Amino acid sequence: MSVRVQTEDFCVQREYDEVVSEAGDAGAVVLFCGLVRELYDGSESSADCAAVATLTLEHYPGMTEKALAEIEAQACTRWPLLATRIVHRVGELSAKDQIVLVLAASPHRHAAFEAAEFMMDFLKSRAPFWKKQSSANGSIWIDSRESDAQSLQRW
Amino acid sequence: MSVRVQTEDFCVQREYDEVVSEAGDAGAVVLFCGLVRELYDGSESSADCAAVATLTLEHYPGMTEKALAEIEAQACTRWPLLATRIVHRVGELSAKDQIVLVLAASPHRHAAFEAAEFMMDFLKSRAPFWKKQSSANGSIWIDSRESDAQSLQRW
Amino acid sequence: MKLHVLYFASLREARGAASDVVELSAPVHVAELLAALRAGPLSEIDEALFTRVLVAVNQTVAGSDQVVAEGDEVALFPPMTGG
Amino acid sequence: MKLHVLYFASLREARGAASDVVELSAPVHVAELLAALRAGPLSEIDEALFTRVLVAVNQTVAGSDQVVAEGDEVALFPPMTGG
Repeated sequence: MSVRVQTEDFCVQREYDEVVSEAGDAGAVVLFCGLVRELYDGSESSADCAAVATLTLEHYPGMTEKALAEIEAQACTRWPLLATRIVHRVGELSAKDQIVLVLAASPHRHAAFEAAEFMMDFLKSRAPFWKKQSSANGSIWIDSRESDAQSLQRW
Repeated sequence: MSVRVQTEDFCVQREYDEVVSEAGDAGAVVLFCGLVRELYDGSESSADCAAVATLTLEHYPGMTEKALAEIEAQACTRWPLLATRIVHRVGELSAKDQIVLVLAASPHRHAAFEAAEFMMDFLKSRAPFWKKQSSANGSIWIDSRESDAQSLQRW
Repeated sequence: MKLHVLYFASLREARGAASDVVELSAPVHVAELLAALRAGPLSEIDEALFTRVLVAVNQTVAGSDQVVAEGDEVALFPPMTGG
Repeated sequence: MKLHVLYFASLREARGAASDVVELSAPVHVAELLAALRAGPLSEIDEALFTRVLVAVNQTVAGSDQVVAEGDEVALFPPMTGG
Protein backbone atom coordinates (compact mmCIF):
# COMPACT_ATOMS: atom_id res chain seq x y z
CA MET A 1 0.00 0.00 0.00
CA SER A 2 1.31 3.42 -0.88
CA VAL A 3 0.13 6.79 -2.11
CA ARG A 4 2.18 9.54 -3.72
CA VAL A 5 1.48 13.07 -4.90
CA GLN A 6 4.12 14.45 -7.21
CA THR A 7 4.81 16.94 -9.99
CA GLU A 8 7.06 14.58 -11.97
CA ASP A 9 5.72 11.95 -14.36
CA PHE A 10 5.53 8.26 -13.40
CA CYS A 11 6.54 5.11 -15.26
CA VAL A 12 3.73 2.58 -15.74
CA GLN A 13 6.06 -0.43 -15.89
CA ARG A 14 8.00 0.58 -12.81
CA GLU A 15 4.89 1.13 -10.69
CA TYR A 16 3.40 -2.11 -12.03
CA ASP A 17 6.54 -4.11 -11.24
CA GLU A 18 6.78 -2.74 -7.72
CA VAL A 19 3.16 -3.58 -6.97
CA VAL A 20 3.48 -7.11 -8.37
CA SER A 21 6.62 -7.63 -6.35
CA GLU A 22 4.98 -6.34 -3.18
CA ALA A 23 1.89 -8.48 -3.81
CA GLY A 24 3.75 -11.76 -3.73
CA ASP A 25 1.32 -14.42 -4.97
CA ALA A 26 -1.10 -12.28 -6.98
CA GLY A 27 -3.21 -13.83 -9.71
CA ALA A 28 -4.73 -10.57 -10.93
CA VAL A 29 -3.41 -7.05 -11.32
CA VAL A 30 -5.55 -4.15 -12.49
CA LEU A 31 -3.95 -0.87 -13.49
CA PHE A 32 -5.79 2.33 -14.28
CA CYS A 33 -4.10 5.30 -15.85
CA GLY A 34 -5.82 8.64 -16.36
CA LEU A 35 -4.54 10.89 -19.14
CA VAL A 36 -5.13 14.53 -20.04
CA ARG A 37 -7.53 14.64 -22.97
CA GLU A 38 -7.41 17.28 -25.66
CA LEU A 39 -9.25 20.15 -24.03
CA TYR A 40 -11.14 22.93 -25.64
CA ASP A 41 -12.10 26.14 -23.99
CA GLY A 42 -15.72 27.06 -23.54
CA SER A 43 -15.96 29.42 -26.50
CA GLU A 44 -19.32 29.15 -28.24
CA SER A 45 -17.98 29.65 -31.72
CA SER A 46 -16.10 26.70 -33.12
CA ALA A 47 -13.73 29.14 -34.80
CA ASP A 48 -12.61 30.30 -31.34
CA CYS A 49 -12.32 26.75 -30.09
CA ALA A 50 -8.56 26.55 -29.78
CA ALA A 51 -6.98 23.52 -28.15
CA VAL A 52 -6.13 24.26 -24.54
CA ALA A 53 -2.45 24.49 -23.88
CA THR A 54 -2.35 23.40 -20.24
CA LEU A 55 -4.19 21.86 -17.32
CA THR A 56 -3.04 22.89 -13.86
CA LEU A 57 -3.72 20.63 -10.90
CA GLU A 58 -3.79 22.21 -7.48
CA HIS A 59 -4.08 20.24 -4.26
CA TYR A 60 -4.17 20.62 -0.48
CA PRO A 61 -0.81 19.27 0.73
CA GLY A 62 -1.21 17.08 3.77
CA MET A 63 -4.91 16.50 3.35
CA THR A 64 -4.37 14.99 -0.11
CA GLU A 65 -2.08 12.26 1.14
CA LYS A 66 -4.39 11.61 4.08
CA ALA A 67 -7.45 11.35 1.83
CA LEU A 68 -5.72 9.02 -0.64
CA ALA A 69 -4.42 6.79 2.14
CA GLU A 70 -7.93 6.63 3.57
CA ILE A 71 -9.38 5.61 0.19
CA GLU A 72 -6.71 2.94 -0.19
CA ALA A 73 -7.32 1.65 3.33
CA GLN A 74 -11.05 1.42 2.68
CA ALA A 75 -10.42 -0.59 -0.48
CA CYS A 76 -8.19 -2.95 1.50
CA THR A 77 -10.91 -3.60 4.07
CA ARG A 78 -13.51 -4.31 1.37
CA TRP A 79 -11.53 -6.60 -0.93
CA PRO A 80 -8.78 -9.20 -0.43
CA LEU A 81 -5.94 -7.11 -1.83
CA LEU A 82 -2.27 -8.03 -1.76
CA ALA A 83 -0.95 -4.64 -2.86
CA THR A 84 -2.33 -1.28 -3.94
CA ARG A 85 -0.90 2.00 -5.15
CA ILE A 86 -2.14 5.47 -5.97
CA VAL A 87 0.06 8.04 -7.73
CA HIS A 88 -1.41 11.45 -8.55
CA ARG A 89 0.34 14.29 -10.28
CA VAL A 90 -0.07 17.98 -9.53
CA GLY A 91 1.18 21.10 -11.28
CA GLU A 92 1.01 21.96 -14.95
CA LEU A 93 0.10 19.23 -17.45
CA SER A 94 -0.54 19.09 -21.19
CA ALA A 95 -2.72 16.94 -23.45
CA LYS A 96 -1.77 13.24 -23.35
CA ASP A 97 0.14 13.64 -20.08
CA GLN A 98 -0.41 11.01 -17.41
CA ILE A 99 -2.39 12.40 -14.43
CA VAL A 100 -3.21 9.51 -12.15
CA LEU A 101 -2.29 5.86 -11.68
CA VAL A 102 -4.18 3.34 -9.56
CA LEU A 103 -3.08 -0.26 -9.09
CA ALA A 104 -4.72 -3.18 -7.29
CA ALA A 105 -3.32 -6.70 -7.00
CA SER A 106 -5.40 -9.56 -5.65
CA PRO A 107 -5.69 -13.33 -5.82
CA HIS A 108 -8.96 -12.79 -7.73
CA ARG A 109 -9.72 -10.67 -10.76
CA HIS A 110 -13.08 -9.31 -9.66
CA ALA A 111 -11.59 -7.99 -6.43
CA ALA A 112 -8.78 -6.29 -8.34
CA PHE A 113 -11.20 -4.71 -10.83
CA GLU A 114 -13.63 -3.50 -8.19
CA ALA A 115 -10.96 -2.15 -5.87
CA ALA A 116 -9.27 -0.18 -8.64
CA GLU A 117 -12.57 1.31 -9.79
CA PHE A 118 -13.58 2.07 -6.20
CA MET A 119 -10.32 3.94 -5.59
CA MET A 120 -10.74 5.96 -8.79
CA ASP A 121 -14.35 6.82 -8.00
CA PHE A 122 -13.49 8.13 -4.54
CA LEU A 123 -10.34 9.86 -5.68
CA LYS A 124 -12.40 11.87 -8.20
CA SER A 125 -14.55 13.61 -5.63
CA ARG A 126 -13.09 12.87 -2.19
CA ALA A 127 -9.44 13.83 -2.57
CA PRO A 128 -8.62 17.56 -2.55
CA PHE A 129 -7.51 18.14 -6.13
CA TRP A 130 -8.76 20.92 -8.38
CA LYS A 131 -8.22 21.41 -12.10
CA LYS A 132 -7.87 24.63 -14.00
CA GLN A 133 -7.53 24.78 -17.74
CA SER A 134 -5.74 27.58 -19.51
CA SER A 135 -5.84 28.67 -23.11
CA ALA A 136 -5.03 31.78 -25.06
CA ASN A 137 -8.52 32.98 -24.04
CA GLY A 138 -7.78 32.78 -20.32
CA SER A 139 -8.20 30.34 -17.46
CA ILE A 140 -11.19 28.50 -16.10
CA TRP A 141 -11.65 26.17 -13.12
CA ILE A 142 -13.18 22.86 -14.11
CA ASP A 143 -16.46 22.17 -12.34
CA SER A 144 -17.06 18.96 -10.45
CA ARG A 145 -19.36 16.64 -12.33
CA GLU A 146 -22.63 15.33 -11.02
CA SER A 147 -21.78 11.94 -12.59
CA ASP A 148 -18.68 11.69 -10.39
CA ALA A 149 -20.70 12.23 -7.24
CA GLN A 150 -23.23 9.66 -8.42
CA SER A 151 -20.48 7.11 -9.04
CA LEU A 152 -19.97 6.87 -5.29
CA GLN A 153 -23.48 5.57 -4.74
CA ARG A 154 -22.53 2.27 -6.31
CA TRP A 155 -20.21 1.50 -3.39
CA MET B 1 -8.15 -3.60 -31.72
CA SER B 2 -5.96 -6.65 -31.77
CA VAL B 3 -5.70 -10.12 -30.28
CA ARG B 4 -2.64 -12.34 -30.07
CA VAL B 5 -1.95 -15.88 -28.86
CA GLN B 6 1.69 -16.60 -28.25
CA THR B 7 4.13 -18.74 -26.31
CA GLU B 8 6.56 -15.90 -25.58
CA ASP B 9 6.12 -13.46 -22.72
CA PHE B 10 4.77 -9.94 -23.26
CA CYS B 11 5.93 -6.55 -21.99
CA VAL B 12 3.31 -4.58 -20.05
CA GLN B 13 4.79 -1.19 -20.92
CA ARG B 14 5.08 -1.95 -24.61
CA GLU B 15 1.49 -3.21 -24.93
CA TYR B 16 0.28 -0.24 -22.86
CA ASP B 17 2.17 2.27 -25.00
CA GLU B 18 0.89 0.80 -28.24
CA VAL B 19 -2.72 0.88 -27.04
CA VAL B 20 -2.43 4.46 -25.79
CA SER B 21 -0.87 5.50 -29.09
CA GLU B 22 -3.61 3.74 -31.08
CA ALA B 23 -6.32 5.27 -28.86
CA GLY B 24 -5.42 8.85 -29.72
CA ASP B 25 -7.36 11.05 -27.30
CA ALA B 26 -8.00 8.58 -24.46
CA GLY B 27 -8.70 9.83 -20.97
CA ALA B 28 -8.76 6.40 -19.33
CA VAL B 29 -6.77 3.23 -19.83
CA VAL B 30 -7.45 0.03 -17.89
CA LEU B 31 -4.97 -2.81 -18.00
CA PHE B 32 -5.53 -6.26 -16.55
CA CYS B 33 -2.73 -8.77 -16.20
CA GLY B 34 -3.28 -12.35 -15.07
CA LEU B 35 -0.38 -14.15 -13.42
CA VAL B 36 0.27 -17.79 -12.55
CA ARG B 37 -0.28 -18.19 -8.83
CA GLU B 38 1.66 -20.62 -6.69
CA LEU B 39 -0.18 -23.84 -7.35
CA TYR B 40 -0.44 -26.87 -5.15
CA ASP B 41 -1.47 -30.30 -6.26
CA GLY B 42 -4.62 -31.91 -4.94
CA SER B 43 -2.92 -34.07 -2.32
CA GLU B 44 -4.99 -34.25 0.84
CA SER B 45 -2.03 -34.31 3.19
CA SER B 46 -0.30 -30.97 3.58
CA ALA B 47 2.97 -32.84 3.81
CA ASP B 48 2.49 -33.98 0.20
CA CYS B 49 1.47 -30.51 -0.88
CA ALA B 50 4.47 -29.64 -2.98
CA ALA B 51 4.45 -26.47 -5.06
CA VAL B 52 3.50 -27.26 -8.63
CA ALA B 53 6.34 -26.82 -11.07
CA THR B 54 4.42 -25.93 -14.22
CA LEU B 55 1.11 -24.94 -15.75
CA THR B 56 0.56 -25.91 -19.37
CA LEU B 57 -1.91 -23.97 -21.49
CA GLU B 58 -3.37 -25.70 -24.50
CA HIS B 59 -5.59 -23.98 -27.04
CA TYR B 60 -7.47 -24.58 -30.30
CA PRO B 61 -5.50 -22.68 -32.93
CA GLY B 62 -7.78 -20.75 -35.25
CA MET B 63 -10.82 -20.88 -33.01
CA THR B 64 -8.93 -19.12 -30.21
CA GLU B 65 -8.13 -16.06 -32.29
CA LYS B 66 -11.68 -16.03 -33.64
CA ALA B 67 -13.21 -16.26 -30.15
CA LEU B 68 -10.96 -13.52 -28.75
CA ALA B 69 -11.67 -11.21 -31.69
CA GLU B 70 -15.39 -11.81 -31.18
CA ILE B 71 -15.12 -10.92 -27.48
CA GLU B 72 -13.18 -7.77 -28.34
CA ALA B 73 -15.71 -6.80 -31.02
CA GLN B 74 -18.60 -7.27 -28.57
CA ALA B 75 -16.86 -5.01 -26.05
CA CYS B 76 -16.42 -2.37 -28.74
CA THR B 77 -20.12 -2.39 -29.57
CA ARG B 78 -21.11 -2.07 -25.90
CA TRP B 79 -18.73 0.69 -24.79
CA PRO B 80 -17.15 3.74 -26.45
CA LEU B 81 -13.66 2.30 -26.77
CA LEU B 82 -10.76 3.92 -28.60
CA ALA B 83 -8.45 0.92 -28.50
CA THR B 84 -8.42 -2.59 -27.05
CA ARG B 85 -5.98 -5.47 -26.89
CA ILE B 86 -5.97 -9.08 -25.74
CA VAL B 87 -2.73 -11.07 -25.46
CA HIS B 88 -2.91 -14.66 -24.18
CA ARG B 89 -0.01 -17.02 -23.70
CA VAL B 90 -0.03 -20.75 -24.34
CA GLY B 91 2.51 -23.46 -23.61
CA GLU B 92 4.34 -24.16 -20.39
CA LEU B 93 4.30 -21.52 -17.64
CA SER B 94 5.60 -21.32 -14.07
CA ALA B 95 4.47 -19.53 -10.92
CA LYS B 96 4.50 -15.72 -11.28
CA ASP B 97 4.57 -15.90 -15.09
CA GLN B 98 2.28 -13.57 -16.98
CA ILE B 99 -0.63 -15.46 -18.64
CA VAL B 100 -3.00 -12.91 -20.06
CA LEU B 101 -3.16 -9.19 -20.74
CA VAL B 102 -6.30 -7.19 -21.50
CA LEU B 103 -6.30 -3.47 -22.26
CA ALA B 104 -9.14 -1.03 -22.86
CA ALA B 105 -8.79 2.68 -23.63
CA SER B 106 -11.77 5.02 -23.61
CA PRO B 107 -12.65 8.66 -23.11
CA HIS B 108 -14.36 7.59 -19.86
CA ARG B 109 -13.07 5.52 -16.96
CA HIS B 110 -16.21 3.48 -16.32
CA ALA B 111 -16.30 2.31 -19.93
CA ALA B 112 -12.65 1.29 -19.78
CA PHE B 113 -13.15 -0.59 -16.48
CA GLU B 114 -16.28 -2.39 -17.62
CA ALA B 115 -14.93 -3.31 -21.04
CA ALA B 116 -11.73 -4.78 -19.57
CA GLU B 117 -13.66 -6.82 -17.01
CA PHE B 118 -16.16 -7.94 -19.66
CA MET B 119 -13.35 -9.16 -21.90
CA MET B 120 -11.72 -11.06 -19.04
CA ASP B 121 -15.00 -12.66 -17.97
CA PHE B 122 -15.76 -13.95 -21.46
CA LEU B 123 -12.19 -14.98 -22.14
CA LYS B 124 -12.29 -17.22 -19.05
CA SER B 125 -15.06 -19.47 -20.31
CA ARG B 126 -15.68 -18.63 -23.96
CA ALA B 127 -12.22 -18.86 -25.50
CA PRO B 128 -10.80 -22.35 -26.11
CA PHE B 129 -7.97 -22.52 -23.61
CA TRP B 130 -7.37 -25.37 -21.18
CA LYS B 131 -4.99 -25.56 -18.26
CA LYS B 132 -3.12 -28.54 -16.95
CA GLN B 133 -0.94 -28.41 -13.89
CA SER B 134 1.99 -30.70 -13.38
CA SER B 135 3.90 -31.61 -10.25
CA ALA B 136 6.14 -34.40 -9.11
CA ASN B 137 2.92 -36.30 -8.35
CA GLY B 138 1.69 -36.17 -11.94
CA SER B 139 -0.56 -34.01 -14.09
CA ILE B 140 -4.14 -32.87 -13.67
CA TRP B 141 -6.45 -30.82 -15.91
CA ILE B 142 -7.90 -27.83 -14.12
CA ASP B 143 -11.70 -27.91 -13.98
CA SER B 144 -13.75 -24.96 -15.14
CA ARG B 145 -15.21 -23.05 -12.24
CA GLU B 146 -18.88 -22.46 -11.66
CA SER B 147 -18.02 -18.90 -10.57
CA ASP B 148 -16.54 -18.15 -13.99
CA ALA B 149 -19.72 -19.24 -15.75
CA GLN B 150 -21.76 -17.15 -13.32
CA SER B 151 -19.61 -14.09 -14.02
CA LEU B 152 -21.09 -13.93 -17.52
CA GLN B 153 -24.59 -13.38 -16.17
CA ARG B 154 -23.63 -9.89 -15.10
CA TRP B 155 -23.28 -8.80 -18.72
CA MET C 1 -20.37 -38.29 -45.48
CA LYS C 2 -17.06 -38.41 -43.67
CA LEU C 3 -16.49 -36.07 -40.71
CA HIS C 4 -13.10 -35.28 -39.27
CA VAL C 5 -13.57 -34.62 -35.53
CA LEU C 6 -10.88 -32.89 -33.45
CA TYR C 7 -10.35 -33.44 -29.70
CA PHE C 8 -8.68 -31.10 -27.23
CA ALA C 9 -7.28 -31.16 -23.70
CA SER C 10 -8.52 -33.85 -21.29
CA LEU C 11 -10.83 -35.32 -23.94
CA ARG C 12 -7.90 -35.80 -26.33
CA GLU C 13 -5.93 -37.50 -23.58
CA ALA C 14 -8.85 -39.70 -22.55
CA ARG C 15 -9.43 -40.71 -26.18
CA GLY C 16 -5.73 -41.27 -26.74
CA ALA C 17 -5.94 -39.51 -30.11
CA ALA C 18 -6.20 -35.93 -31.38
CA SER C 19 -8.97 -36.73 -33.89
CA ASP C 20 -11.24 -39.36 -35.42
CA VAL C 21 -12.90 -39.73 -38.77
CA VAL C 22 -16.52 -40.85 -38.54
CA GLU C 23 -18.75 -42.04 -41.34
CA LEU C 24 -22.31 -40.69 -41.19
CA SER C 25 -25.17 -41.22 -43.63
CA ALA C 26 -26.27 -37.59 -44.10
CA PRO C 27 -26.10 -34.12 -42.51
CA VAL C 28 -26.83 -34.69 -38.83
CA HIS C 29 -27.61 -32.67 -35.76
CA VAL C 30 -24.87 -32.18 -33.19
CA ALA C 31 -26.80 -34.43 -30.79
CA GLU C 32 -26.77 -37.28 -33.33
CA LEU C 33 -23.07 -36.79 -33.99
CA LEU C 34 -22.39 -37.02 -30.26
CA ALA C 35 -24.45 -40.22 -30.00
CA ALA C 36 -22.54 -41.75 -32.92
CA LEU C 37 -19.20 -40.87 -31.33
CA ARG C 38 -20.35 -42.20 -27.96
CA ALA C 39 -21.31 -45.50 -29.61
CA GLY C 40 -18.01 -45.58 -31.48
CA PRO C 41 -14.59 -44.03 -30.80
CA LEU C 42 -15.63 -42.31 -27.53
CA SER C 43 -17.29 -45.39 -25.98
CA GLU C 44 -14.57 -45.69 -23.35
CA ILE C 45 -14.73 -42.07 -22.19
CA ASP C 46 -15.72 -41.40 -18.58
CA GLU C 47 -19.38 -40.37 -18.38
CA ALA C 48 -18.64 -37.30 -16.20
CA LEU C 49 -16.26 -35.99 -18.86
CA PHE C 50 -18.46 -36.90 -21.83
CA THR C 51 -21.57 -35.16 -20.51
CA ARG C 52 -19.66 -31.88 -20.11
CA VAL C 53 -18.16 -31.94 -23.61
CA LEU C 54 -18.74 -28.90 -25.85
CA VAL C 55 -18.96 -29.11 -29.63
CA ALA C 56 -17.61 -26.42 -31.93
CA VAL C 57 -18.69 -26.34 -35.55
CA ASN C 58 -16.49 -24.22 -37.77
CA GLN C 59 -14.80 -22.80 -34.66
CA THR C 60 -17.99 -21.62 -32.96
CA VAL C 61 -19.59 -23.48 -30.05
CA ALA C 62 -22.75 -25.18 -31.34
CA GLY C 63 -26.05 -26.16 -29.72
CA SER C 64 -27.27 -29.76 -29.85
CA ASP C 65 -29.76 -29.02 -32.64
CA GLN C 66 -27.23 -27.42 -34.99
CA VAL C 67 -26.80 -29.24 -38.31
CA VAL C 68 -23.36 -30.55 -39.23
CA ALA C 69 -22.66 -31.05 -42.92
CA GLU C 70 -19.81 -32.39 -45.00
CA GLY C 71 -16.77 -30.14 -44.96
CA ASP C 72 -17.57 -28.59 -41.56
CA GLU C 73 -14.75 -28.35 -39.04
CA VAL C 74 -15.94 -30.13 -35.90
CA ALA C 75 -14.17 -30.13 -32.54
CA LEU C 76 -15.01 -31.60 -29.13
CA PHE C 77 -13.53 -30.38 -25.88
CA PRO C 78 -14.19 -29.96 -22.14
CA PRO C 79 -15.34 -26.60 -20.69
CA MET C 80 -12.80 -23.87 -21.33
CA THR C 81 -10.50 -22.54 -18.63
CA GLY C 82 -8.63 -19.55 -20.01
CA GLY C 83 -7.25 -16.44 -18.38
CA MET D 1 -10.24 32.30 19.76
CA LYS D 2 -8.36 32.96 16.56
CA LEU D 3 -8.87 30.62 13.61
CA HIS D 4 -6.57 30.45 10.64
CA VAL D 5 -8.70 29.51 7.60
CA LEU D 6 -7.11 28.24 4.37
CA TYR D 7 -8.62 28.68 0.90
CA PHE D 8 -7.99 26.60 -2.20
CA ALA D 9 -8.55 26.74 -5.95
CA SER D 10 -11.34 29.00 -7.28
CA LEU D 11 -12.26 30.12 -3.76
CA ARG D 12 -8.70 31.29 -3.11
CA GLU D 13 -8.72 33.20 -6.39
CA ALA D 14 -12.14 34.72 -5.72
CA ARG D 15 -11.02 35.79 -2.22
CA GLY D 16 -7.73 37.09 -3.56
CA ALA D 17 -5.89 35.51 -0.62
CA ALA D 18 -4.77 32.03 0.43
CA SER D 19 -6.01 32.39 4.00
CA ASP D 20 -7.70 34.57 6.58
CA VAL D 21 -7.53 34.81 10.34
CA VAL D 22 -10.94 35.18 11.99
CA GLU D 23 -11.66 36.06 15.60
CA LEU D 24 -14.48 34.06 17.16
CA SER D 25 -15.79 34.17 20.73
CA ALA D 26 -15.78 30.44 21.46
CA PRO D 27 -15.72 26.98 19.84
CA VAL D 28 -18.29 27.16 17.02
CA HIS D 29 -20.08 24.86 14.66
CA VAL D 30 -18.93 24.77 11.04
CA ALA D 31 -22.20 26.46 10.03
CA GLU D 32 -21.47 29.38 12.38
CA LEU D 33 -17.92 29.67 11.09
CA LEU D 34 -19.25 29.83 7.51
CA ALA D 35 -21.72 32.52 8.47
CA ALA D 36 -18.97 34.56 10.15
CA LEU D 37 -16.76 34.26 7.08
CA ARG D 38 -19.65 35.18 4.80
CA ALA D 39 -20.30 38.29 6.86
CA GLY D 40 -16.61 39.13 6.86
CA PRO D 41 -13.75 38.25 4.48
CA LEU D 42 -15.91 36.19 2.09
CA SER D 43 -18.68 38.80 1.74
CA GLU D 44 -17.77 39.51 -1.89
CA ILE D 45 -17.77 35.87 -3.00
CA ASP D 46 -20.26 34.83 -5.68
CA GLU D 47 -23.25 33.07 -4.09
CA ALA D 48 -23.09 30.10 -6.49
CA LEU D 49 -19.52 29.45 -5.43
CA PHE D 50 -20.07 30.07 -1.73
CA THR D 51 -23.00 27.66 -1.41
CA ARG D 52 -20.95 24.83 -2.88
CA VAL D 53 -17.95 25.36 -0.59
CA LEU D 54 -16.74 22.39 1.47
CA VAL D 55 -15.09 22.74 4.87
CA ALA D 56 -12.27 20.49 6.06
CA VAL D 57 -11.39 20.43 9.75
CA ASN D 58 -8.01 18.89 10.45
CA GLN D 59 -7.85 17.66 6.86
CA THR D 60 -11.15 15.80 6.91
CA VAL D 61 -14.33 17.14 5.28
CA ALA D 62 -16.69 18.23 8.03
CA GLY D 63 -20.46 18.46 8.33
CA SER D 64 -22.15 21.75 9.22
CA ASP D 65 -22.70 20.67 12.85
CA GLN D 66 -19.10 19.75 13.54
CA VAL D 67 -17.44 21.78 16.28
CA VAL D 68 -14.34 23.80 15.44
CA ALA D 69 -12.00 24.62 18.32
CA GLU D 70 -8.84 26.62 18.79
CA GLY D 71 -5.85 25.01 17.11
CA ASP D 72 -7.91 23.16 14.50
CA GLU D 73 -6.71 23.35 10.91
CA VAL D 74 -9.62 24.68 8.87
CA ALA D 75 -9.80 24.85 5.08
CA LEU D 76 -12.50 25.94 2.62
CA PHE D 77 -12.60 24.87 -1.00
CA PRO D 78 -14.93 24.13 -3.93
CA PRO D 79 -15.98 20.54 -4.79
CA MET D 80 -12.97 18.40 -5.62
CA THR D 81 -12.11 17.40 -9.17
CA GLY D 82 -9.29 14.90 -9.05
CA GLY D 83 -8.32 12.06 -11.32
